[in-house]
Amino acid sequence: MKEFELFVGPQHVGVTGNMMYHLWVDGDTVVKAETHVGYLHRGFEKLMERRSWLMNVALIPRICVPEPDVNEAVYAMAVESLMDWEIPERAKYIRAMVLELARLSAHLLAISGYAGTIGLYTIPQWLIGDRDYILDLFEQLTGARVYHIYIFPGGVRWDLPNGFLRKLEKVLNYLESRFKLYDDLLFQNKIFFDRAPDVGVIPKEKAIEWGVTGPNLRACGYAYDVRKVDPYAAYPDLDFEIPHYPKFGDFEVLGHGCDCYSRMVVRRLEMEQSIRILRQIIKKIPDGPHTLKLPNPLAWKVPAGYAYARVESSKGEYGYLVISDGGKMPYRVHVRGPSYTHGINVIEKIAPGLNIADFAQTAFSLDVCPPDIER
Amino acid sequence: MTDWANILINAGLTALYLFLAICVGLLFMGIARKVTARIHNRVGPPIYQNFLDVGKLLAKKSNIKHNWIFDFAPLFALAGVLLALAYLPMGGYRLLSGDGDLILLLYILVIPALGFALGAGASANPNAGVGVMRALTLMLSYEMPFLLVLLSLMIYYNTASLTTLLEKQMHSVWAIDVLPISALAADIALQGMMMEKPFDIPIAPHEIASGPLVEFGGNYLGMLMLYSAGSIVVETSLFVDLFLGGGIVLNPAVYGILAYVVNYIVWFALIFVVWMIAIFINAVFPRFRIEQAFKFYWKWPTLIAALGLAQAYIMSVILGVSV
Amino acid sequence: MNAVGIFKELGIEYEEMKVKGNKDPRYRAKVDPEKLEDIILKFKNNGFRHFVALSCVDWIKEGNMELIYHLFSYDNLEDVFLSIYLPRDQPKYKSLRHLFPQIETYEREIHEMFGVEFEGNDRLGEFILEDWEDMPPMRKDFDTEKYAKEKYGSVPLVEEGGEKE
Amino acid sequence: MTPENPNPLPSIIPEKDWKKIQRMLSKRSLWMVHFCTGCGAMEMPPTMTSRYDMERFGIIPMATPRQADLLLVTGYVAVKTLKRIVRVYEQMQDPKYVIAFGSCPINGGIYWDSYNTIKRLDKYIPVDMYIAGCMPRPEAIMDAFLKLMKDIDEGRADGWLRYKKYYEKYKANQRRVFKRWDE
Amino acid sequence: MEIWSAFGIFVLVPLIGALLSYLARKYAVYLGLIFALVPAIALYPFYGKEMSTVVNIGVKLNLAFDVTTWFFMLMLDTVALASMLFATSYVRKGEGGFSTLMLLGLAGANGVLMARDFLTLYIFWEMMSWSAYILVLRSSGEYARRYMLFAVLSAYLLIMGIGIYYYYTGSFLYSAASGIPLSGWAWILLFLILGFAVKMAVFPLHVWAPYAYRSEQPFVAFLSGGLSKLGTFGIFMAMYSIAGVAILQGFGTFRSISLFGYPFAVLGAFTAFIGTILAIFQDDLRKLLAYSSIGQLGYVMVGLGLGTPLAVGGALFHAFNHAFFKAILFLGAGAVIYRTGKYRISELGGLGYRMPFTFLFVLFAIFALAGIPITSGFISKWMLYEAAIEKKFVLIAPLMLIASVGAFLYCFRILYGVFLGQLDKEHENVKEAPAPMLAAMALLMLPLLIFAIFPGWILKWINEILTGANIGTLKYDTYAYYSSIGGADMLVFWITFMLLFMISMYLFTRKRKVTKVVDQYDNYLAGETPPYVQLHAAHNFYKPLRDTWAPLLRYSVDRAYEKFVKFFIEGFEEIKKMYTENPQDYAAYLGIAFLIFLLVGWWLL
Repeated sequence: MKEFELFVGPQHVGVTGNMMYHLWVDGDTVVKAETHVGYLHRGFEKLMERRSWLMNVALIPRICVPEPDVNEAVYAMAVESLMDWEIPERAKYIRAMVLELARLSAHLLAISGYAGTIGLYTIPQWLIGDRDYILDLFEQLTGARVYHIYIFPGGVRWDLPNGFLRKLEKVLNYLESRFKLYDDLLFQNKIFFDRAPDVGVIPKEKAIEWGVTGPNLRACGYAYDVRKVDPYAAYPDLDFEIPHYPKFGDFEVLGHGCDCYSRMVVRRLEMEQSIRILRQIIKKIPDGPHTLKLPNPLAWKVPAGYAYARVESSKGEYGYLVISDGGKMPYRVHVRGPSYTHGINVIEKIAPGLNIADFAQTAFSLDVCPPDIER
Repeated sequence: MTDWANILINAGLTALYLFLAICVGLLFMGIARKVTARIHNRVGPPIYQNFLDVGKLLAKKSNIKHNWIFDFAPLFALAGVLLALAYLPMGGYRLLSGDGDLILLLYILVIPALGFALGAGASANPNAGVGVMRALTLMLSYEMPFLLVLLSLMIYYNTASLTTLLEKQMHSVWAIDVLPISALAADIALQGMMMEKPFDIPIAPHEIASGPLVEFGGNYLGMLMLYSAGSIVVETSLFVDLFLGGGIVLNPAVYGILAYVVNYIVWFALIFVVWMIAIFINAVFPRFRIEQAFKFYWKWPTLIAALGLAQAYIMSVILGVSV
Repeated sequence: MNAVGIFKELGIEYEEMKVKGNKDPRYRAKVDPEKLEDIILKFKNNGFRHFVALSCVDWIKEGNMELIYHLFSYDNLEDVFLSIYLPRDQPKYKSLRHLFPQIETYEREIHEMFGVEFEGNDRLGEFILEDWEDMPPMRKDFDTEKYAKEKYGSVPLVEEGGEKE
Repeated sequence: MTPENPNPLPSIIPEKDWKKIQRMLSKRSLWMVHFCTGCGAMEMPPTMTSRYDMERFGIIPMATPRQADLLLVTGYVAVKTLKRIVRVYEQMQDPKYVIAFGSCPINGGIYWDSYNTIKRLDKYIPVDMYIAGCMPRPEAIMDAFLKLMKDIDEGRADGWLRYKKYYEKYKANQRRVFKRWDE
Repeated sequence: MEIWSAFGIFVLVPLIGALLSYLARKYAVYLGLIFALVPAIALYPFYGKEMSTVVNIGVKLNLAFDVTTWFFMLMLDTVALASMLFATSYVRKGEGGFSTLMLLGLAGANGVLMARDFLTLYIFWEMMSWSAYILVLRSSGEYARRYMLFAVLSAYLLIMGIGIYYYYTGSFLYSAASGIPLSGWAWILLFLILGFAVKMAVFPLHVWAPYAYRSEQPFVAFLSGGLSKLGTFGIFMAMYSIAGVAILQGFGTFRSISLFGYPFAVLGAFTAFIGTILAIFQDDLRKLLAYSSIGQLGYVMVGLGLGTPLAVGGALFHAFNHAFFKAILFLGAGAVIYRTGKYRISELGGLGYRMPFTFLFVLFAIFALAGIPITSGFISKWMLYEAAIEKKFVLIAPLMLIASVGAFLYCFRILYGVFLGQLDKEHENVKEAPAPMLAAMALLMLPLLIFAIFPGWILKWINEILTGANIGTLKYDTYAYYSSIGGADMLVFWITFMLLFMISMYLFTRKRKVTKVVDQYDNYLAGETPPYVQLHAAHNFYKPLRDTWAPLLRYSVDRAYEKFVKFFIEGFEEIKKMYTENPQDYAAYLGIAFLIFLLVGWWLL
């Protein structure tokens, strides 16, 4: 009789997407938490076994809505591994560009969601408005705002349109000029300093063991990033830093790391790095074909074998294990989403002891994306 | 029989003022949405949007309730806030404030909140329970500086009656000129009283899904919206009455009906300014946690209010200034 | 010690997987289910502290289920895939959730989607699906199209005169 | 339960006009439930925020179904979610409207052969407005809002009446895909 | 010989009742009710009667009856009547002890009120104390020792005061007070006030109350509502009847407030604050109410300390209100405990839907406690605030005001935890409290409502008391009451409130829509549909607040006393040996302690 039960989600403002945290609360402290998922389960892995290698390209972006491009990239890389294809340099740069833009847009979404949980509604309004400029770029590049279906095995679907890089440069300049406003409003806000540090702490020594990846891991003080530890696309040629816990540059180091504050600041700094990478890409992008010469799309023969490809998404390590039996369709695809550990395992462990006022901000700061948990 | 005529005229005027106050409150909510939207780089809804919202809610075809105690919320909330409005001078018109003083008003202000809390509690939703707990804790927080502020005014002006307070301010200067420190503390307390950010903890939608409001819909929510419209006017107007002379610029005894019109306009402008300050702060701050809010209020604003009280005490008791 | 060294020390045969795009080497090895726990522990103690995923593959023709334990080392920058094979008709294995906590979640999913029993995991049960009565859907012999047509296609329309699609 | 009493008070406004006023009010103040049922919810933030700003039309997200009039079923509906959607829909108060997003609630869309998504939403709850496309752009969503407003104005958005009328049938259909909580 | 009839009715009748119910155990509860009914009804003809006499029953008892006595008897006898009425359903049938002791206590209390010399006072005081002690012992067991220790402490302090009084005057008569030097008055008043303050549970002498209030609820209602008012009466008599305003003013004044009374006022304000803060954090319903009692009587102490007409009037009025609303609250708690057997707030919940009348009575009592203007509880609080503010006390006024805000917090905790929120499965078949219980609460509720509309009626009595004690007069008329800085008119308030309430009703109940009553589980659960869910958020209700207060809450008077005792136990093995469980030993220690006190008293003089 001590605790009451609180359902955060699926129909709740304080949840990222469609999932549910079942909390047992005493007073206003969470005693126990259980994550429930499956509200978005469509059986992707099953459906992919029923579609040809190329048809799957259209299906997979739908696995993670806020950042669909990583799915395309990682699937393409896995198929290329099986096919033993080396894609053209230009395609690599374009892929890196698309992925960085996707990261920017996902981080803008994550920060705005987070700011919403601590009640700062101006930030979401501004950031999502600004994010639309990135979506406009995508639209120009791919024809769609959200599901781009642009990267596919062998390269990218088509070359950059005329004047795209100039427009990209403009958008980057605009975004950079906006960062100061975000800092004034959120990242240097006194109440943010009061609320975020040392909230939702993942124990540093356990972070890797628990499978924490991406910005959440970097907020714990590990400078691990798939772009560095297992580089792909054009990243080996690009110069960028991995922002991680005490290296916050101009931002104050508050708290002891692994907390909401570090996670958000890491994301904020990563946006700067993304812009830096994009600038380099604009300068360095080579000419050449944007894709390989592909065989007949209806009759791809993919050699039997196992392939694993991974990409750094805005949420962490995103990987596909693709198994082919030499047929027209994949025999098995297993999607390893970063939220799988963050959303279930990590949050169930760090929630006890949290104030219910801090639960939403912890969940949002982990940037859990339910569709890549249940697929 | 002149007495009865007087009473009837007063009652009619009071009803008019109450009606106007609710309209002003709804308008203010609309303006707040518009202003916030502009801060957000948006167009925002039309400023009469909240009239439509209330109309829609009252016209909804079905309601639910959990039990009979659930009805307490809309009834007590609206009746209580109207009662509080009736005891508050608006635009220089005293309404009933001659028949009750600040302490009575302070306790009348509790009636709607308590009714609301009862209804919310009767919904059996834990979100509502936690929301009310937060609201009450917040109340304990902001009342500390606010009571000190009230005390400093009552000590300085040596009255607990709002009518007398206004009269004294009309004949000398506004209280904000003599007690600026208290006014500052009062404005900080006002932010909590109006539950604007950083103190909108009781209704935090991300945390407790709009808290006490969680189970109210349709008619019930419409009534509660009227209540919150009224309470905006109560709170801003209380500040204006206490510190800005209630907006009285013309003495009604001299200028008659003209004074009432002009004072009403000035009063409106002043509560608008007070409301806008709250809205601007609201737009650029995240929210505190409840214990942070409590600590904040019992630290800085209380200190400021205590300074203000000391000032009033020194001026009135030791220096013997009498207004 | 890197992965190759460990494999050699333990006397396990391994193969290198093809990688294009990413740079790190990936090793795949088939191991004895009895020894898996010790092998994972060995890897864990040698820098492979990041448990990436646990995947399950239903090899219907061969009649077995493959469980792939996937580890990564941030020190050596290597991936290791350890496969075990279980009989398909009654797949049963012990839970390894004490090694890495997220294994628990993977086991819950594989239990639901493939019907593999994990002894020692008390949270097996409804996880992603709800009110599910058919066979585990990720098994190869489950025909999702037929199921969907039967289950959802047969629901009648509601409006007056509504018939089956 | 209080029996419905259509016109207990002598009203200044004739019943017909009253209905009209009511429709006029409810179309100008559609409050939607904050429920991201599927991936279409991704285009909701842009629709809500500074670029498209649906608050212009008085549409704002509400935290709980009790307060809301409009349910957006944003995209495909997994069976587990359908149960929650029905629950939320039944908790909403009349008049209430449903907009279904994207191709998936119309015919299953890209998940036509998935074992876990229902293919036609209107077999389980009445739908007042569909938006085609995957995923619908904010402009399309705004257009749907405006069309729904028009429908409300003209009395065509009567999903909530249909749900009452065919309640048993809807319930029977729901029971075919999930276990209802109230039995 | 009207005084004989007064003595007979108010003291002897309960005594006879006590005897009878002891003998006729089978009908004890009904006998108790009848014998409590007699003084309560007989009180009304006695209004305005002034008389005094000496009754010789071996010892000479100086008795008198005036409006003060009458006023306090009104509270005590009505509360006793309600408690006995309540007890007819509450106490096991065929048990004589409860009625006997209650009636003994009542007789003692009435005797205290009528006594006009210290000896009589002491006899009746002990009668009341011991019957209360045994009643506490009946159900709280070990905690009764705490109560007894403080009761004995109270008695000693009284004896000290009386002894010094006798030293100066050579008489026990109240009226004999003349020619006592100021220093003598200081000691007399100090001891007397402290002795009576124990009964009122003023900080830091309050630690017995939370434990004693665990006993049978009808008795606790009488203890908290009735007997604690004897403390109020005693302090009022000591300060304003025996000593008088002139002597108090003789101690020097601080803004025309006696310097002697002022510290007590500050102490009262602190008590109000601390009692309230502690009450907020209680999960035990009875303990919460106990701390609330401590807090509320702190207000009374403030009024008595300040000594202006408004303050003393407010104190008397507040004591009156407190007697009634706190009795309702304890009886309501009793009804809940009777029906559910539970007293932890977090284990209850939703009972308001099953026990609507109990809920309503408790709700009104809480309105009175919180000072909502719908009940008379507001008026007494108003008087106390204005008394502090008009004299510009910047320490007392904020403490009192913030304590009253704190009162809303624990009030809501009672309402939400017990009556609102989720109705537990276990309690789904709980029935409304039995009729006698409801009748008892209704009886107590009446004055709270009547005097909210017609405050003039009760202010008239209070005014008579104040004039009698030469304190001054109040400004009031039938519906309104004034201070020098403000005033309020309850008639206007009620008419406006009713009108506005009707407007709200009209807006709210316009038909055209269906209002459906839904189950408590058809609730906003974020769309989830669990079959059963624990929704009651009452445990650790004010946890955030508690966390912020935690560093301060570590320091409690309770613990200080325990440490004190421990220190002695550790320091002196001898004392540890003496610290046995044998009550006879205690009696011996009490005797020794009495001697020590006497010696200290001699030394002081």
